[in-house]
Amino acid sequence: MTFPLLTVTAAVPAVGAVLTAAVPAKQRTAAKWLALLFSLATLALAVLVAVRFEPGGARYQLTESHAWIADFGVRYELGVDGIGVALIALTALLIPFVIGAGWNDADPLETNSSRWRPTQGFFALILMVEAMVVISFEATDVFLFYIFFEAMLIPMYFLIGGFGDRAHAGSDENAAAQRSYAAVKFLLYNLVGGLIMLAAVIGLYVVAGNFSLQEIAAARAAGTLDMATNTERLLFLGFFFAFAVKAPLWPLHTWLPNAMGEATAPVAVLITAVVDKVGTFAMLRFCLGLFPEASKWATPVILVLALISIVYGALLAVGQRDIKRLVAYASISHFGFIILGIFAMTSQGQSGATLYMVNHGISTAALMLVAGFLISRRGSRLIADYGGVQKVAPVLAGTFLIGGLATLSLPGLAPFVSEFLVLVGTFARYPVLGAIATIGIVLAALYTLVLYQRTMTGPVKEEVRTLPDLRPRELLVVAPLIALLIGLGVYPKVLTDIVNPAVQHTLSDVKKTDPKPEVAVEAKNGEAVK
Amino acid sequence: MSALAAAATTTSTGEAIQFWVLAVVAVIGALCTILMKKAVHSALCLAGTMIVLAVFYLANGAYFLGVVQVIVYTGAIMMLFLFVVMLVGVTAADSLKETIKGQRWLAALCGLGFGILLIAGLANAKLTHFNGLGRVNSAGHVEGLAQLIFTRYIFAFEITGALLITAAVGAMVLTHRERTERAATQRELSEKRVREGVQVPPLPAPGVYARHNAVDIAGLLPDGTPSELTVNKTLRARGQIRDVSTEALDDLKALEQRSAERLGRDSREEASK
Amino acid sequence: MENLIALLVGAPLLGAAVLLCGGRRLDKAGHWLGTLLAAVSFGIGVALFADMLGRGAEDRTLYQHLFSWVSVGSFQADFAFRLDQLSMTFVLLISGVGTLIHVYSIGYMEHDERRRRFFGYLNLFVAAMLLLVLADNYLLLYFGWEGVGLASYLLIGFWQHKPSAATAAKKAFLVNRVGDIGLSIAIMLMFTTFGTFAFGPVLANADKASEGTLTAIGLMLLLAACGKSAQVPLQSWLGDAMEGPTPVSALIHAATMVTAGVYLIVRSGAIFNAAPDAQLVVTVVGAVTLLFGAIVGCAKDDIKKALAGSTMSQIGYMVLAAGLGPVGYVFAIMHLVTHGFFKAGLFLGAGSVMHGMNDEVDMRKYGGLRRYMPVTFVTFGLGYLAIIGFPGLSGFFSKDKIIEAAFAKGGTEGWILGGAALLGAGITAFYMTRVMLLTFFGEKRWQPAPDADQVPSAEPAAEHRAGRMPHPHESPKSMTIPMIVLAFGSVFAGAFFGLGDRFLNWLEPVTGYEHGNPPVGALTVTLSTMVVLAVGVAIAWSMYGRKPVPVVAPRGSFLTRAARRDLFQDDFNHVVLVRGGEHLTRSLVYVDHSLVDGVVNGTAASVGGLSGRLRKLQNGYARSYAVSMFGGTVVLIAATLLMRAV
Amino acid sequence: MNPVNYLYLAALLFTIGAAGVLIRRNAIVLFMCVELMLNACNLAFVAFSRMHGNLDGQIIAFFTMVVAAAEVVVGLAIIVSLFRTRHSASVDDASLMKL
Repeated sequence: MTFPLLTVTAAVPAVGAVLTAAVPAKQRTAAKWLALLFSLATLALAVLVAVRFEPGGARYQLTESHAWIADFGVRYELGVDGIGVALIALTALLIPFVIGAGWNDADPLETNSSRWRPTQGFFALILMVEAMVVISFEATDVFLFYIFFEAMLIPMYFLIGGFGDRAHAGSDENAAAQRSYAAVKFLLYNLVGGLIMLAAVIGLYVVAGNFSLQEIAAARAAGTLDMATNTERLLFLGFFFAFAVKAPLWPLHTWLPNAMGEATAPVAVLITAVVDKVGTFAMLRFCLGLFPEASKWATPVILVLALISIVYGALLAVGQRDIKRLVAYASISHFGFIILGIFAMTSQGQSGATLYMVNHGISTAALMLVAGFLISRRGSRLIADYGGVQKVAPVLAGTFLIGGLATLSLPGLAPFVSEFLVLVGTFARYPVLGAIATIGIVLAALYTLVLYQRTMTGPVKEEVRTLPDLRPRELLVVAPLIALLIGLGVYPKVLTDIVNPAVQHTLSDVKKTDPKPEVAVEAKNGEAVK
Repeated sequence: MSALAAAATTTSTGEAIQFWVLAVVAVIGALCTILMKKAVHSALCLAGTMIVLAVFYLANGAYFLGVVQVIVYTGAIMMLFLFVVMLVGVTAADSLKETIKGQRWLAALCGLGFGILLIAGLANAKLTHFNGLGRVNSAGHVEGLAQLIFTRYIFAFEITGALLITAAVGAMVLTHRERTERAATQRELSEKRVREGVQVPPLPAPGVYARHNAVDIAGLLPDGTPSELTVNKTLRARGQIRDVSTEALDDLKALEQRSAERLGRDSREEASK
Repeated sequence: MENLIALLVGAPLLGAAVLLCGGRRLDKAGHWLGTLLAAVSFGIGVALFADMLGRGAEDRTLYQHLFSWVSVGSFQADFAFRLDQLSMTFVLLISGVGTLIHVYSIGYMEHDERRRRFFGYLNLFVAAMLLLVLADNYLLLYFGWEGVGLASYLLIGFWQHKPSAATAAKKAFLVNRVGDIGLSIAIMLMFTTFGTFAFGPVLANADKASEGTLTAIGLMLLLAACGKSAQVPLQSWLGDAMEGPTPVSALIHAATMVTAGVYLIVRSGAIFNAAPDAQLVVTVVGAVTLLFGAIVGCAKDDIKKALAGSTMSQIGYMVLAAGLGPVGYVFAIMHLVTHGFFKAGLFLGAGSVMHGMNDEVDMRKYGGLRRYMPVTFVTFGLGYLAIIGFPGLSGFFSKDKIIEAAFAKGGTEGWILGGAALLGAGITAFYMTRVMLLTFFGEKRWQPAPDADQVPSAEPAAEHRAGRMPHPHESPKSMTIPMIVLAFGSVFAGAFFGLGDRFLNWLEPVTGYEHGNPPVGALTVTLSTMVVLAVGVAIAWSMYGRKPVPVVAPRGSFLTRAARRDLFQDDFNHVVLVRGGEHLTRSLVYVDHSLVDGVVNGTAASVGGLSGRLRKLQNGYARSYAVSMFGGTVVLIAATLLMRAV
Repeated sequence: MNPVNYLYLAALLFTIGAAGVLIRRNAIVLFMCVELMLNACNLAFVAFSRMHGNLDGQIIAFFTMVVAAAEVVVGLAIIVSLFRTRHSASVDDASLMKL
């Protein structure tokens, strides 16, 4: 039997979570280091997965399959394609930074409180989320995926509701109320989505007789499994609804600004950079893979919704007064791009969307974590409370600017490549939609630069005058993210090489090919001319 | 016994008379159980009903159960009830005033509906054919029971045994209070009293007002109000304190009235002064 | 040899990385390092140029392929450079003028505590600009395009503590982003049309695509060019961009970056050649902008803003020329290069004047400076003569050709465009003479420096000089030497390029050339230009040279007031875009909160209300629960019986 | 007389017991009512035994008695300890389940 690499990759953070939770109350620092150690171990395993994965090989690799609930055809089936590898790498990569950034966020305010162990809980929950996200990216059994897709909500709920941002404008009580409102809203939205999906999962079992993604997709392709058109559409909608809530797509987005605003910055990163990616990932893997015809049927509506998300999210970001909510709305706009790319059904669009998931994760993490450092210094999330930070904390301002520039997709930084691919992929099939989506790039510049201008430039505000610059720990968290943004912006090939074959498989699922250019050109580039 | 064995749809006249008489007694007993104000009376009424039921068991051929009903149920369990009633207060009369809004109406409605439905169900069930116990009791009634208990129901029997033991232990655990520290000596107690300074001398005696010298009557303070301290803690907890303070105050007022009359003064004048 | 191309970009990029990440310990030597690396880039450029001259006209184009950048399906973007005569011209201009301005900045920024960072940004700009002109495909060009945008953003907002600077930087970036929409859509159109967006295949096959598609691509490229080159209707950012330090205005907002739009149009000549409608729009935009910029330049009292208006106008000339097709491409680039010299020189001169005048920018508070700043006066004066097209100097050769080519367009269009260009030449002469007279001639109108916090665009050193009268003095050597070098360029570049068609022969293999025949004869055009020029100078002299100039600007005519306000362009933007946008976002925030969220919250509230009522059943009394259980039993039994009965 | 009358009697007693549970507040009386219900069931079982002609009904009734005994023991112990801590035998006082 081969080494179950995927299982181990998911299990290591889970074990880490248990061990971290078990650390005695007084040994907070030990818990932090333990959590960091386990997240780094997961990263090492994720790298191993990426190395062992052969881009040109079979669609799903490193597969594991064991009977689980035999009566219902549920199997413990794992396997990764290029998209999964990229997202597992992203997850494993970001968690150490999340832990590093949240190093002191969950320390109890009274140092002598011995019974209550928030620090241990915080890091254990983060690792728990990581384990569940990783296994969601690995599962090729619909039921297995569903379980972890839903179970993720529990640790997330506690992370949002239990460990709020200490920088809150109002009183402590008000903050607690806001926080629990945000946590409940997050839970309810996602639970409703999940319940509808559960119905669809059961429906799928009734129709197909098992839960195996590969078997069903193969049967669909071979024509041995016929679904009535309406059945397929209903099932598709059931799945899509859950993913659209998670992603989130307009108009199911309102939970995200609350959740990201009230959670601590590292948890906000966890939500938008990691957990939400499960939604868009699942659209690619499950919606398109299981219901190709219905996906094509729903494409126009979804594309329009994605377009609305892009413009609407960006416009709302412009109107925000709270830094974290601004980033949340910006994320909604970006998720619009991702969904647009997925449903454009071109190789550029889908590769771009996959890259976008990874790049958005990194860029939002950079921006949000720096914003978090800033907020924790001043104790306020309101943009109006800042001004002239650049003068007192140039390094912080510089990293914030780079995070912002990544958010507005400046060429040379990673998100540009993905955003442009999405736009090109959309434009190739739907020129009008692609052209409208470019409005998003202007609006992105608007909200990012307005944010930067109001917080970082101008005369130094009195309360800002004493803010310290980034500390070594914080710089250590941000610097690698920025290096990654630049690295992936200049050399995205490391990702595209892995992702492209998987996207080709997905496109063949829905039986779509790229549109052909109007004019056939022989010479491909300058070298040929020479 | 042969009469029982032969009985298919009807019973003997004797049994019929016995049924109608005792059934009335049983129902009255049951009603009294739920309607009596004092728990002791309820318990006694219930015991009565149970004895009636024992007779019915016997009439139905369940001799063993009938005897067990009398000895175990009526004898042991009802005695347990009485003990507990005495422990928590014989006279603790239960106020029959309902406190939950609509509870009594709902209870009556549900009870009525339930009864009607049950009886209607029975009436619909067409239970007319009675086989009687003649055949199964042929090898002896108790032996027959024993054979079933120790064969088919052996596991249930064993488990009920375990249940009984658990119940016995459980009751002990629930009611037993372990003494975890050494009992304080009298010296320590008196020292503690002095240290705390709440009540240094012995507690005042009850019923200091001469007319009511009884342990359940609170002694009156000079202003005529009763002092809680004078009554035993347990009685206080049970609410079995008789309050004579209002009487005493009335008496006081009457006394003053009379003395005022005697002295020919207006009591109001006195008061205004 | 082609392996050196990457070093052209690499050297300043390395400088930027080292200076920006290096931290305080580089404060002492940072400016030297930045200047050195810019000079290295220039040196490599010269070496490549020499090598290129050594080869025949056909195989002068060099390629360097570094690695595949983005590769998804048929979407292939390589990190590849192309060095031909056109990019060579730009490389020399950028690295040459860039190096000079680095040198100038050593002196100009001496007192700024963040000088190291300034040089880092300058290096970043040079690297990005070189990437822009060296790219072998449109996507890589886009990379450089946005890179210079970023550098421009950082440099305009260099004095970030001034809200006006921060706002100007943001505005510049945003307006450019609007232009970027054009560039991205153009690239997408190329991809869907040709399946590629590398220069070679696209330009070679341009005529195979339908004219409609090509017109669309052309218009989108024009939109991009409008953004970057400050052409109408996206010109509004350039005036505000003068908030940046003066060397930045000279390098980025006069000599190099703003001309990127012209480069883009000339580079995409094959596309425009096949799309006459797009070309016509280009010429119209150019003509409108050249008049617009000139008019605005006439009314501004801020010396840098007057020069900014002039820049806009001169780029208008270039765009006009580029829109004329092969007739004008070469002249567009030629004017671009000569403009690079004299406009950079003029800006550096303006910087030198400000340096000596307590950073005062209002020309009405200058006057009579020629005796106090002789070097500045001479170099500025030569630049002035060059820009108005004084015969024999640079501007004369390049601008004259453009006017000629405009007339040569033929028909009514030719007359209109040519007339506009001619009129523009006259206005140019007027406003530049005005600048000259206000600054260097007349009586002294110096004012004590206002308090630092009231200075509208004060540079940091102003804090030390508040309240004192200015003591004009010549600037240090590090500043005057670049000015002298640029003055040389202003004087001789035109003649060098123009005589014997040197420049034409050099660029023709890349851009193509057709000789245009103006309807009136070249000499007539030249002579009429001279006349118009003389008229412009005369009017300016009569207004500002003969009589004293008021320190406070008179109210002026409606046209003057309109020109001072950039012909109400900003007001329009403010009312329509900014206000409208604010209302839109505010109402959307409201909609999101009350409508989108409201539907969900309403559902939640009604469920909550219902459960609040149901909750009263849970009163905590065991007997109450017992009743419900009993009631439930009754219902169950009833149901069972009913079912059996049925 | 038809022996089915025993069943009617059992139903009646059961209903009376159930109503008692619902309206009485004294925990001891409440327990007595539960006993009444159990006894009513026993009566029904015995009657069924006679009806079917086998002893299983009686055995079930026997088990019921045993379980009832155990229940009473534990229940009364709970009442006693409750009374000790709360000084009341009313079930309404133990309403901590309310929010």
